[in-house]
Amino acid sequence: MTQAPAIELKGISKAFGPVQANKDISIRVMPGTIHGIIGENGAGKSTLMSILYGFYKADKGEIFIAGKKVQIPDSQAAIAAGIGMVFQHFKLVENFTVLENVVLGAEDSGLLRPSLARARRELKALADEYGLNVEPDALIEDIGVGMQQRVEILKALYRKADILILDEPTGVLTPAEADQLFRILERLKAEGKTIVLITHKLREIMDTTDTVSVMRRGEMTATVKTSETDPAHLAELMVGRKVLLRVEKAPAKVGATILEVKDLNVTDNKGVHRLKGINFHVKAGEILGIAGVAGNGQSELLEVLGGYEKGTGSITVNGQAIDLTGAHSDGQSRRARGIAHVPEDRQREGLIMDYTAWENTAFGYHHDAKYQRGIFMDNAAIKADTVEKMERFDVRPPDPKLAAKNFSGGNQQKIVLAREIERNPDLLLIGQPTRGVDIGAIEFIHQQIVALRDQGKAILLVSVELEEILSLSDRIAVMFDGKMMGERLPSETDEKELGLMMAGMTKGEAA
Amino acid sequence: DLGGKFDKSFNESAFTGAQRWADETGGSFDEVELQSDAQREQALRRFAENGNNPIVMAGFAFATALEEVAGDYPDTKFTIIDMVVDAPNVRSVVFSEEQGSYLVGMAAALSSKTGTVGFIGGMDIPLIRNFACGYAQGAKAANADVTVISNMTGTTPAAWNDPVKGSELTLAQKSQGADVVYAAAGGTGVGVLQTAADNEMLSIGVDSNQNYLHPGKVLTSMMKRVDNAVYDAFTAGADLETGFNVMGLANGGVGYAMDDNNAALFTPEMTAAIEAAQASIIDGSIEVHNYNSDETCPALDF
Amino acid sequence: MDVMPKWADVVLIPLISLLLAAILSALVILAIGESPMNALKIMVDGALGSTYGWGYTLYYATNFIFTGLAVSIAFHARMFNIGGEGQAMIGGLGVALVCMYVPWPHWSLALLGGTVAAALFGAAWAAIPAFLQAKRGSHIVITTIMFNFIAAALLNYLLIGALKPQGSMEPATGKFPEATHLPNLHDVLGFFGIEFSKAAPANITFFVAILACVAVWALIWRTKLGYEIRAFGHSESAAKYAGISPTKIIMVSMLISGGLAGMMAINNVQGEAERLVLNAVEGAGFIGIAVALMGRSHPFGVFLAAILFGFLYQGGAELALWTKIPREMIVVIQALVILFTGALDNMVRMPLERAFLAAKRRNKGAA
Amino acid sequence: MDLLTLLQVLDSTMRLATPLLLACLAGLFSERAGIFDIGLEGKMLAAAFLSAAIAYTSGSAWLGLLAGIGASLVLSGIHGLASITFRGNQLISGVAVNFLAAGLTVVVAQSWFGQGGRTPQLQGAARFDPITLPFADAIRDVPVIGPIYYELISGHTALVYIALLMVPLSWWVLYATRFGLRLRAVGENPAAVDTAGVSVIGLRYAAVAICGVLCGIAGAYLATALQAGFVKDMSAGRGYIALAALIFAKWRPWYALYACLLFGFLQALALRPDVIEGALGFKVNVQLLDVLPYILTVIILAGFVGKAIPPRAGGEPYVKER
Ligand SMILES: Nc1ncnc2c1ncn2[C@@H]1O[C@H](COP(=O)(O)OP(=O)(O)OP(=O)(O)O)[C@@H](O)[C@H]1O
Ligand SMILES: Nc1ncnc2c1ncn2[C@@H]1O[C@H](COP(=O)(O)OP(=O)(O)OP(=O)(O)O)[C@@H](O)[C@H]1O
Ligand SMILES: [Mg+2]
Ligand SMILES: [Mg+2]
Repeated sequence: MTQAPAIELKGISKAFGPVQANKDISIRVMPGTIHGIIGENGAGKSTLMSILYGFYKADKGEIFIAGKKVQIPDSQAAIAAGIGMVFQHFKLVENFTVLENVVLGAEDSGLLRPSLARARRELKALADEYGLNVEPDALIEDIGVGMQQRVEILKALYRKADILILDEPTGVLTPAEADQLFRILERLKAEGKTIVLITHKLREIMDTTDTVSVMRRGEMTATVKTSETDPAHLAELMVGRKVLLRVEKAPAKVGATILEVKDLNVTDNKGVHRLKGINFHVKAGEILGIAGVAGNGQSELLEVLGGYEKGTGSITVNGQAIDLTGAHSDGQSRRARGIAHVPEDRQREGLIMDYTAWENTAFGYHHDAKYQRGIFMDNAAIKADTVEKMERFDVRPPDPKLAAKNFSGGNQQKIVLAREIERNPDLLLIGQPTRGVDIGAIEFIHQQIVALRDQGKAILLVSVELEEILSLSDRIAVMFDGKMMGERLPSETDEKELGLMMAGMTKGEAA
Repeated sequence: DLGGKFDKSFNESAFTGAQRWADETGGSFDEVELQSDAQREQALRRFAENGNNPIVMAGFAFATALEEVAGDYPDTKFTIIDMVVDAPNVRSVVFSEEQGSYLVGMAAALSSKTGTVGFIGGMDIPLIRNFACGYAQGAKAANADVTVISNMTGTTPAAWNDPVKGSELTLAQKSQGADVVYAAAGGTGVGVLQTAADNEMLSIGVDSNQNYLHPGKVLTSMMKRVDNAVYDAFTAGADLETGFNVMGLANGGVGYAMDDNNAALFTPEMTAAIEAAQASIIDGSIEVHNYNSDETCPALDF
Repeated sequence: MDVMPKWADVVLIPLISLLLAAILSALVILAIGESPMNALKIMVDGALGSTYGWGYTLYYATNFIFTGLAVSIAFHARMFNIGGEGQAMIGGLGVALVCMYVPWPHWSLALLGGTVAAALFGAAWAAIPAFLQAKRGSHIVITTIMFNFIAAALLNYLLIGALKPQGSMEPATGKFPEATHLPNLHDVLGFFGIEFSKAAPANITFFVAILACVAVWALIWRTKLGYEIRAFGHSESAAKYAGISPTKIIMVSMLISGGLAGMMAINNVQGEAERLVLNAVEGAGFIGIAVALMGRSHPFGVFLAAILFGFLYQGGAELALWTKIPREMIVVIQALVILFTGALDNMVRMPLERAFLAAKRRNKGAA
Repeated sequence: MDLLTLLQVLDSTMRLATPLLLACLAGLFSERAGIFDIGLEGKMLAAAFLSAAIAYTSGSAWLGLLAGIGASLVLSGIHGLASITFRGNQLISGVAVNFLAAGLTVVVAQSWFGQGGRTPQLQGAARFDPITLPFADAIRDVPVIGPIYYELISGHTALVYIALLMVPLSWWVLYATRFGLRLRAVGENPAAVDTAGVSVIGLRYAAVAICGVLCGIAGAYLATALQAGFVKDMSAGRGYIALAALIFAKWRPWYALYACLLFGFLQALALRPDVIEGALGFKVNVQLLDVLPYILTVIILAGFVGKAIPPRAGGEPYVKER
């Protein structure tokens, strides 16, 4: 067919300071299709789409919408061109109502009241049409992420978008919510709207898209018809070499119970009940994987165990009770008890981004005797130690004096892992070990985790990536709404069942 | 002193004195206005080293600095006003403000219709209390059952320079019934006189003759002839005779200002009474109590 | 990779910023009909032309080193201690009390006592804002400003009351006893046979200040505490993860900060005035902010910046003495320095970074 | 304390609260848009000087007012440049602005009028005169309401009434207009405003400009209405009190009014030791009265009067690309 593409990008380039996020990218998307974009973290997917939406300005390149060349200096222009975008991190005003957020920037007149009135009517209509029900007067901070995402979609539709960009929309959704989202996307597509879907999940690509583009290191490496490809092939396109998506590991040689958690409760400083009577245990030589949609209490669990969130109940490590509220409820005393912790967010917690690699190597262990010389810290010793670790974990570049922020995501993660694993702890807490890490580094990291388990250490693994959970864990527990939904053995379960549990349902209910 | 050269009052009067000398003799003088205490000593030394002679300091706050410096420059002559520094090359000039204040106090009491008169001081220090004390004595002497309200603007040097507060205080005193107010408050007084004029009150200026500021609305001014002191010092030049000297009514060091700006405000009786008092203070038959002698005041308590 | 070489960050940028500030200042001086050149000459002669001038320059510099270090420490913990003014005032109170009521046998002991008292009092004055920040999250900028006002009032109250000698006109304490007077640079350097003006107020405290610089450097970059302070300053969330207590860091760093600010008092109160007067601090607390900014919160940088501001201060005094340029001109210059080295830092940085980046790219291309 | 005295105290409360209120609202607009501003003090001071200077030379208080606003706007521009365009530290920029104003006003005043950093006294039309509201004299003698109307409500300068009008106006702008919605949004989450197709920079500059105008009026009020001329440092810390009031008011216009009235009342009271002594029956130390507003502020900040949550994006420059 000789119809003009809904979107055509020609030679888009974008650099952030030293980082070349997009290199000379060209892509065409036909109207009335769903187009997928995949690629490692940091490959440049969000950057590219943000440019299309006028959030970032491209250094070079041209944009054509429905065949016409357009300038998109800012989001206003993009909106005018009929483009809507749902960002990876929502762009909502927390303490505004749904209605105010929808209206913001799309008001009819200087006065607010008429605009709000109209928005209320149209929201009603849209809700009926697409089943996008939301409470117009609810505050954003009071509604769940699923709802917030609806608000973002409504914002786009309210602005009459016929091109809709979604950046990793399902990361925060339960499988059920995700399915509903895809039904909505199908309906939009049926109406002739064009949809661009950024995701990491190969299955979603296979199920929903018509065409798919692959990005690597800021470049567009391929664009293929979904019907003519398969996951393995896509993965290879992403990383540039064959990768095994599954981890080889010997069956676990389980030993004594290391970690025992009984009736653990956590209420955060806003008074929200985050953990509701959690019970579980981890034995030496096994990996307990905790699955669940982000925000169902996994983070809080790691924080209490790591010693920087207070809780009630009982936690014992090697049979000794852990202080959950008193003077010894801090990271220092946890480490003293042989608990090591690779936090979920390395950039906010695991590392001081402005510290050098060597300073970060002592981070959390800076009280260790081996790092002291009299009243001063023995920086020489720390540096020596760092060189050795970088060596063993093949951190690139192996330069102890480089600031953490200047290492790439995967290498930052390796620095944290090296620091925590090298302590050979009895218990390793590890959250989202491969988030923001490309598949090459994933292999390495997974091997390290398994190796530690085989040394007879207890490992508590928290991840939102079901595949990771399934391939690493010896036992799997699912968390939902601050509670344990139950335990399964990897051999006896599948993504479908876990997905239901993550949505708070058991097999029975679903059927 | 701290409070600014053009406070229309103490410092300004010192400056006019110097200016007068310069104009008449064509001589020249360096002058500096200080923001901070640390600079006092520095300024003195620099002027001394620069060969300025004599050096005149308006303000008691120089005393400590001068004690330091005087010794190091034996052949430079210094004059300090409002404070006594005992050194061979220093001339200390103090004024008996209580006497002048006594007279304007009488004037205030005599021209008050409400029988309440006010005093607004600058920074709360003994010197200013002496003004207030003399004023109160005079007022009481003229009319035994007059009430005297007294406020100090503040406790920092900023109090010499806070016209906003000055005028609020004036209004506050007005609302307590005062219809004549005496401002001994440097730059703050500007606000006092202004507000008094705006609110059909009479005001009394201080240090230099401030009658002209609001003709017909300033009752009079308590003249403290700092200008003369400075002028004399400069004219005497290097052979200025040092030591301690008091400027009072007797030697025209203080007095009350009469000119055609305020002539209309004085009845003959008033003038008579005040002149009489002045005479008997000079011949000693009236003894005006000096607050600084014992830090107490018979007519007013602080 | 960092975009710019280190030297550009620590040397080039401050220099350019200073230059801009200087140019604008010159324009202002021109505008009020004076000659910038002449003004500069007077400032340089007056501040650096004689040991006497140096004596004043170093005297002011000493004040600024203490307040500058105080602000720096707080900066490292990402806190903005704008209360150096008040802390230094109260530090002065401490010095005054020990000097007046303790019979010191010798100045060396008096110096020791004065230092301790100054530090303690200054720290105490920083304690409440620190505590409120740590426990109640009250914005430390506002609270410390408020404490400046409160300190001033407290000092007035004491200086026109309890501490004022009978009959004295001034709100000030009497002179401290002979034994507490500190040797000034004339005596100290004279001991080594170096000729130095007798009249200038710079005194042995200058060396205490240098010691303080070294101590702070060691504390920040060589001790666990410093490591934790900087970590907290860079990322509170990471600090929590590592088991570093925010409360502890906020309290400790603010106490040290207040202590350093307070220690300024041994210079201006015990060393120079030898009595406690009102507004003895004269804005040094605020200048500390500029000094810390220019010095990039590094003790050595602070030292250099403090000398620069000492020069500005003394030079400014000379300006006021010998020209019609009012003393406030110096406040203007300070303002411009703070503006360009602090707030408008990026105005210089951004173009520079682009330049360096372009240069790098070109080299890459060549290679 | 009889009615009349009370009225007089309240009357002076009004006068003292006015500059606070204007500055407080100024800060409110700025901070609601995410730009912290401790430079209110400096803006007021600069405005006070230039308004007095121009009022004196032109003989018109209104021209003075315009000039004052102009001066304040220039400083706002600097603050905007530093904190919006160049993403500088807003606190430091504010400090610099305060220094700049404190210095420049005196330097310029000195070289302009040669009167030691003050302007000459303003006479007649160069000042804002009190306005006697209609019937004020007529009903003056009606008991209670008469004096209230005459003493308290009537007889203030135009600027006082303008300041009072600013309160409902600000409220309306913030909560009933498109501009207000966007302004509040940009202080909470600039990215949301940006992706909604509205210029963050534009909004923030607008807010900073409004802040400048209001500070300008505040300064002009000090020099040409409350006083008859400029003297150095005449803003005397009012900018900081206004900030405190702003926090006290939790960044809301009506609360701002109450907070400023409270602080104004404290200041007015500090001028009436006699009243306090009458009320309490013992002498209260002057210094204590003077610092009462500051101590109160600290107590408020300590959160004993309810937690005050500033706009979420407050103080943070909007950085898209690191
Ligand atoms: N926010 C940022 N600001 C500046 N530079 C960044 C930023 N994030 C990443 N970088 C730099 O961009 C480069 C690529 O980062 P990124 O995290 O995308 O690496 P990556 O492609 O994921 O590589 P890896 O496979 O090691 O994770 C790195 O050099 C990193 O230092
Ligand atoms: N605002 C920014 N400033 C500086 N660097 C940035 C910025 N945004 C992204 N980068 C860098 O640009 C590169 C591409 O980032 P981008 O977010 O487009 O990757 P992505 O493919 O969306 O990754 P992810 O799958 O994690 O979303 C990365 O190195 C990232 O660190
Ligand atoms: Mg992305
Ligand atoms: Mg990465």
